[in-house]
Amino acid sequence: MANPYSKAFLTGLYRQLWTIRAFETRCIQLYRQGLIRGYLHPYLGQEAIAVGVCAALGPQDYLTSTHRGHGHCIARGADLRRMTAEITGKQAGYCQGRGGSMHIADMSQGNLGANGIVGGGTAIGVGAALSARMQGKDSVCAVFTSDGGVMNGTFGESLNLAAAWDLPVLFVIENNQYAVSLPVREATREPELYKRAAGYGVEGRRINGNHVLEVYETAAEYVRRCRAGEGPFVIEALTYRHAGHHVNDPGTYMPEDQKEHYRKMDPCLLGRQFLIELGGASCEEVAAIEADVQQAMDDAVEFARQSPETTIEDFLEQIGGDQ
Amino acid sequence: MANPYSKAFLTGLYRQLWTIRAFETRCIQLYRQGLIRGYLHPYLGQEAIAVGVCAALGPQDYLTSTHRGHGHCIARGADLRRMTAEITGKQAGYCQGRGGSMHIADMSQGNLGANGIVGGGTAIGVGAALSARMQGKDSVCAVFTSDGGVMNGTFGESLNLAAAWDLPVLFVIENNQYAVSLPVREATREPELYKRAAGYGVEGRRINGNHVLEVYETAAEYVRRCRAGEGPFVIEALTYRHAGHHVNDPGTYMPEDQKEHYRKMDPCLLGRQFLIELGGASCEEVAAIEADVQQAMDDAVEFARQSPETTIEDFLEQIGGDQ
Amino acid sequence: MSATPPHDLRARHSSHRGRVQYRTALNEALAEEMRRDPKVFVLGEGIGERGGSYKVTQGLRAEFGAGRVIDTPLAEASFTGVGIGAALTGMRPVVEILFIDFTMLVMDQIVNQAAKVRFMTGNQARVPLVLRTQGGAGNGLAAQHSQSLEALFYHIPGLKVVMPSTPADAKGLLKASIRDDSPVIFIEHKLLYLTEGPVPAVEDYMIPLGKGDIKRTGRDVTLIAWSNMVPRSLAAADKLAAEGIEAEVVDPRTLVPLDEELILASVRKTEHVVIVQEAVRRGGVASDLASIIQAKAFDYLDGPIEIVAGLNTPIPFNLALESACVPQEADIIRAVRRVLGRNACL
Amino acid sequence: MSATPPHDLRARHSSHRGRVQYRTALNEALAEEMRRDPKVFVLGEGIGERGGSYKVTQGLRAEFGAGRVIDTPLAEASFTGVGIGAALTGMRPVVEILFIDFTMLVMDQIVNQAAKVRFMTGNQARVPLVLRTQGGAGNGLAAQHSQSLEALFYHIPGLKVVMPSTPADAKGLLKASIRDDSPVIFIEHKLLYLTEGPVPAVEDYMIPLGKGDIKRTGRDVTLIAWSNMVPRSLAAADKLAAEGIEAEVVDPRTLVPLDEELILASVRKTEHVVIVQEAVRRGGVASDLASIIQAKAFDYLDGPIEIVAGLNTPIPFNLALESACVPQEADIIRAVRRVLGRNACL
Ligand SMILES: Cc1ncc(C[n+]2csc(CCOP(=O)(O)OP(=O)(O)O)c2C)c(N)n1
Ligand SMILES: Cc1ncc(C[n+]2csc(CCOP(=O)(O)OP(=O)(O)O)c2C)c(N)n1
Ligand SMILES: [Mg+2]
Ligand SMILES: [Mg+2]
Repeated sequence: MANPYSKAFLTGLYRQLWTIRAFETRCIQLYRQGLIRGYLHPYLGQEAIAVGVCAALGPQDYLTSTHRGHGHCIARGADLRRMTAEITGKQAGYCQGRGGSMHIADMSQGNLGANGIVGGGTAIGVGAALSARMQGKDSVCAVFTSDGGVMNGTFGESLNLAAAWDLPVLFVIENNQYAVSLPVREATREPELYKRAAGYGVEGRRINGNHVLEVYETAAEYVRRCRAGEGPFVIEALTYRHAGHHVNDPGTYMPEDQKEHYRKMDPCLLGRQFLIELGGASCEEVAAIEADVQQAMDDAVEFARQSPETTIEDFLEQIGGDQ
Repeated sequence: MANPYSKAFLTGLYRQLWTIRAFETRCIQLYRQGLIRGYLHPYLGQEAIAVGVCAALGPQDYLTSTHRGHGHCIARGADLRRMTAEITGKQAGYCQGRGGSMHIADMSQGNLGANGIVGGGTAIGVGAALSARMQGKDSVCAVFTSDGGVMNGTFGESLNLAAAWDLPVLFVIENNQYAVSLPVREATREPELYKRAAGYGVEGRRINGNHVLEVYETAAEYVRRCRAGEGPFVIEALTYRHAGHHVNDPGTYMPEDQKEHYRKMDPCLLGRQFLIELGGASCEEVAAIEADVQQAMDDAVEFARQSPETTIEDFLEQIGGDQ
Repeated sequence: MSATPPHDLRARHSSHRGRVQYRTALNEALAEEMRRDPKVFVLGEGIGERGGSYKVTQGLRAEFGAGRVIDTPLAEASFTGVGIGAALTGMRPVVEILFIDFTMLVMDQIVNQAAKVRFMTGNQARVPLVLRTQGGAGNGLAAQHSQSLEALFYHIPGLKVVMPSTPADAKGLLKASIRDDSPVIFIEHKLLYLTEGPVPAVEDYMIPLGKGDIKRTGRDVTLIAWSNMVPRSLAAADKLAAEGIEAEVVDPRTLVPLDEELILASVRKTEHVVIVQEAVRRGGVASDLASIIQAKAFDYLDGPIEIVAGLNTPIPFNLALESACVPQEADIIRAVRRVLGRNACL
Repeated sequence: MSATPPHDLRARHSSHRGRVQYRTALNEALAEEMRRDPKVFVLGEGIGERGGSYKVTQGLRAEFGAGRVIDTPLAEASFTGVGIGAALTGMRPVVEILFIDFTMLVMDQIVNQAAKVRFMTGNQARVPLVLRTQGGAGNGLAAQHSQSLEALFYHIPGLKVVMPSTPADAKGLLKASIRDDSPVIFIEHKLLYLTEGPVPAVEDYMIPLGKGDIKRTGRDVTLIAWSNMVPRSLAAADKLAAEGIEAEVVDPRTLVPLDEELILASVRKTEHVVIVQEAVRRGGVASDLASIIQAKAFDYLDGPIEIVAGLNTPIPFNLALESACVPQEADIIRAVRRVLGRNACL
C-alpha cells in the first residue's frame, strides 16, 4: 500500500477514533452510575465511519445524524465538555439539557443533529444541500443513516429527490447488520443495501466500515464529485456493534463468532495500526494520544458534574406562553 | 407471431377494453352535464393495462387500485350499473354514494378499492397477499400504482416487505409519463421505473402498456410465478393518457407529437386489431360487441338516473353516534 | 370595526384597490416576500408552470425561475423534510401540500422534527418554514380531500396555526408567517379561493400572528368562527339582525397563538357564545376554545357555550350528504336562537 | 365500587390470582385471543424472539410461530398498511408501533385509510385492526419518545381510542378491542407496564368498549383521568381524603366511544370537576370533555371546570424539567382545592 498519508493526518484520525471510544466507554459507566438517563446507543465498533467521513468534509459542509449520534458529533469536532453536559442533562450542554443523547446537535459546525426517529434526518439533510446550493455555497451534506433507516420510505424518497435535483448529498448507510435484534437479511431480500442506489440513477459502493482509510478515501472521492455537481452518492459501510443495541441490551442474539470476527478488525485497532505502520508513530506517541484523550474526557466529565442544574423557573420562563 | 389465443379470449379482452373506453367517454359527458361532481380521472389510453393484468388473475385474487381506478374496477368484472350509480352519488352505487369515483371498490370481487391518496393502496395490497397466504389461499394481489405513486416512500417500503416475506404481489406501475403536469424525467433521474426493483432483490420488466397481449403475457407469467412462491414482481407498463390529468385539465403540457404517437398505438385500436387478425373476427362481429357495450352503458346510465337519491335521514341514522 | 393594532391602522385607512380574490392576495404575498428576501422560496406539486391547483403560485416561476419555484415529485414527507433542512440552514421555504388530508403523510416531519428542533437543540436553531395547505368540504371531493384537520396541528407545541378567512387576512397573515421564525401551518380553504374582498394597497401589508379580528360587532351573542365559517357566520348574523339579534363575529385568524383577550372581551360583553367549526365536533379546536372561555369567563356565562360543528363522520361524496355534515347558515342561526333562549323560533 | 355492567360482575366476583403486571395482562390478552381465533396475529418491530421492547409479546413467537408473530423492518407506514390490507381480507391484525411518537409515520394509513375504508366503501368492508402503541413521559426519553398524542386519534371519525390504566382494564379492553370490527388505537403507558393489580381469573375476561369505570367513589369533586393519570389521581385523592375532601375518580377507559353518562352522573353528584390529562393542555381531550360537561351539565356546575394538563411544550430530556411538564400529584391536589374554593390551602 502506497502511503499518501501524513503522520499528522493519521494522528488526527486516531485521536478522533480514540476520543469516540473513550467517550462511549465513559458514558456507559456514567449510565451505570445513574448519571445518564434515558436511552444511550453507543457508537462502539462503528467509529471509523464517522471519523472517515468527517475527515473528508470541509468546514462549510453539513451532516445529519442518527439515534446513535455521538460519533458523528465528536468526529465533526464537538466540544466534549458540552457533549457530556448535554448527555447528563445539564444547562451547559449543547442543547441546554433539553435534548440529551438522542438529540445532540452542534449547529455551529453544521451538525444538524441526532434524531430519535430512525430515518428522521434523511430528508432534512437533502434540504441542507439544496439550501447550500441556493445560497451559492460549495457545501456537501453527509446524511448518516443505518440499515434500519434505509427501510423507511423517506430513504428512497430522499435519494430520489437528491438525484433528480443533482444535489451534493453523500448518503452514508452504517450497516451494522442489525436493527435492534432484527438481522438485516431478515429485513430485506437484498442485504447489499447500496444496490438500491442504482434504481435511482445513483452510484453507490459497499466498503469496509471498520477501515477508517477506506472510509475516508471513498468519502473524499464522493465529496469531491459532489462538489463537481455529480452527486448524490451512496456509501454502504459494513460494520458491527461491539455490543447490544443500547446500554441495557445484552445483545444475546449476536453470534459470538461474528463478534469475534469484527473485534479482530476493530476500527481503533486498525486506526492505531495505520498510525504506527503508515505514520511511523511510536508506541509512546500512541500512548500519549490516548492519555491526552483520557484527560480531555476526565475534564469533560468533571465539567459536566460541576455544571449547575438547569432550573425549573428558567425553563418555565423560557417556554413562556407558547412553544 | 404464433397465435395461442382463442377468439373467445380475444373477444373478452376487446369487450373489456371497449367497455372502459365507453364508460369513461360517457362519464366525461355526464361530468360536463353536471351529473358527476368532484374529481374524475379518466383511464382513457391506459385500458390495456387493467384489462391485460386482470385477465391474468383468477377469482381468488385481489387488487388495489388508484385515483384513476375505473378501468381496474371494470376489468375486474364490476357491474356498470352500480359503478355509474356510485359515480353519480346514488344510494344504489357500490359505495352508497359515499365514495364516488376516487373510492370506488368492489370487495365482492377482491377489488379493495380506488384511493384518493396517491400510493395509499400499495401497502394494503401487500397486506392482502400476506393475509391470503396466512389463510392458506392461493391468491395473488395485483397492486396498481403509477409513476407518481412510486415516488411515495411506501412503494419502496412495500416492495421490500413483499420481497423479504416472499409474498405473491404483482406491482403494476402504470407509467403514463406524467404526474399531473410533472414529466417523469423531472421527477426522477432514472425514468425507467422498473429498475428500482432490482435493489430490493425483485425481478421487474418494462413493457408496452398499450399492448393488451404483452401486458397479459407478462402478468400471466408473473402471476404464475407468484403462485409458485417466487413473488413479488414488478411490471412497468409504459403508456400515455389521452388527455389531461382530470376532466378539467386541458393537458396543454402534453406535446402534440407524443399524443399522436400514442394515439397510433391506442390500446383499443390494438385490441381490435388482435381480435380481427388473431381471433379472426369480422368487422360486423366487432361492431356487434361495440353496440352491445354501448347498450350496457346506456342501460347503466339510465339505471343511475332513475335510482333514488340517498336521503339525509338515512345517512344520519347510519352514522349514528360514532363513526 | 376592527381590533387591528395601531401599526396596522395606516393600512386600514389607506385607499383600497377594489376587490381582490383570496387566491390573488396569497399570490401577492408570496411574490412580494420572494422579491423582498432571496431566502424565500416555494416548493410543492404542480406549483411551477402549472401555477398550483388553485392558481396561488401562478406567475411565480416566470418571475423567480425554477430554482426558487420548485416542482416536486409525489414525496410529501421528504420534500417537507427538505423544507425543514433548508430552513435550518438559512432559507425560508414555503412548502405546499395540496390538500390538508395529505399532511397526514408529513406528520412525522412536522410533529417530530419541525415543531421540536428548536426546543430539542436548546435554541441552537430555528425552523422558519411555512407549510401552506388547504382544507374543507364543499366540492364533492369525498373523504380524503375534504377534511378540516387544524386540531391536529393546534395540539402540537412548537407550531403556529393560521387560518385566514378573507383576502386581506390571507395576504397580511401569509407575509407575517413567512417572516416568522417558527414553523407555521397556514391553512387555506378551498371554497375561499375565489371569494373577493378589499386588500389594503400599502407596501408590506402585514397582520401580526396572534391578533384576532372582530368581523362584525354586536351586543347579543359572540359567534367565534374561522376560515370558511366566518363568511357563513356573517351571513347568519345578517339574517339574525332581521330578527333583532345582533351577533358579534370574532375571527381569531390565528389559532396559535390565540388572541384570547379579544375573545374573552367579546364574551364578557355579550354573555352568550356560539363557536362555529367546520371540523368534526369531537376533539376540535372549538372544544378547546370552550374550555378556555368557561375557565376564564365563567361568571359571565348564563348558559352553556354552544358548539356548531361538523358531524363525527368522514365526508361523503354525495353533495347533499356532504353539506349535511358541515355547519350551514341555518345551523348557526338555530344555535344562536338556542343560546338566547328563543327556542320558540326553532 | 364499579360501574361495570351486569355481564361482567361474574368476573369481578370471581377469585383473583394475586396481582398481575400490566404487561403480563396484555400478554395474556394477546395469547388468549390468538389461541381462540387463528385470524388474530401480531406484527411489529422486535416483537418476536425479543418479545417486544416492553416484553408484552414475550413467548408468543414460541407458542404461535413466526408466521403469526411477525418481526418487521423499520417501515411503520407500510407494515401498518399491511395490517389494514390483512384486516380487509379476513384477518384480525394487532399492529405494534413502539412509541406513539412514531405513529406520526403512519397517520396517512390510519387517518386516510383505516378510519375511512368502511365509510368510503359504503359498508362493503370492515377494518378489524388494533394498533397497539405506548405513550407518555417519565423515563427521560426526551421529546420524540414521550408524547401523549391520543387527541389526534380522538378527533378522527372511524377510530376507537382505548387507554387502560390498570392490568385488569388492559386485559379486558385489549381482548374486546381485538374482537371489535373497527380500527382501535390502543394506547398503553410506559410507566404502567410494571404496575400490578388484580386481574379476574375468568375465561374470556372482557370489558366492553365504551364503559367507563369509577375507580374511587366520592361526593365532593369529580376527578376525570385516564391512563397513567388514574393512579396519580388516586394517590392525590388519598391525600385529599386526609383533608376531608372525598374525590370521585372517573376513568373513561375508552375515549372513543366515550361513557358520557358515567361522567355526567358523577358531575351531577359532586358539582365540581377537575380533568387530569398528561397530554399538553392546548387542544387535548380534556378540553373536549370540558366542552361536553359544560354543555350537558351546565346547571350543576357552580364554578369552572379545572383542567390539569401537560404544559404546552415538547418534553425535555432533563428529568426534573420533564416532571415539571406533566401533572404531578401536587398539581392535582392544588386544582381540587381551587375548585372547592379552598384557596387558602394553596
Ligand atoms: C421510526 C422509528 N421506528 C422505531 C424506532 C425504535 N428504534 C430505535 S433504534 C431502532 C433500531 C435501529 O436500527 P438501525 O436503523 O439499523 O440503527 P442501529 O441501531 O443499528 O444503529 C429502533 C427500532 C425509532 N426510534 N424510530
Ligand atoms: C399523496 C397525494 N399527493 C398528491 C395528490 C394529488 N394528486 C392526485 S393525482 C396526482 C398525480 C398523480 O400522478 P400519477 O401518480 O403518475 O398518476 P396518474 O394521474 O398519472 O395516473 C396528484 C399529485 C394525491 N391525491 N395524493
Ligand atoms: Mg443497524
Ligand atoms: Mg402518471
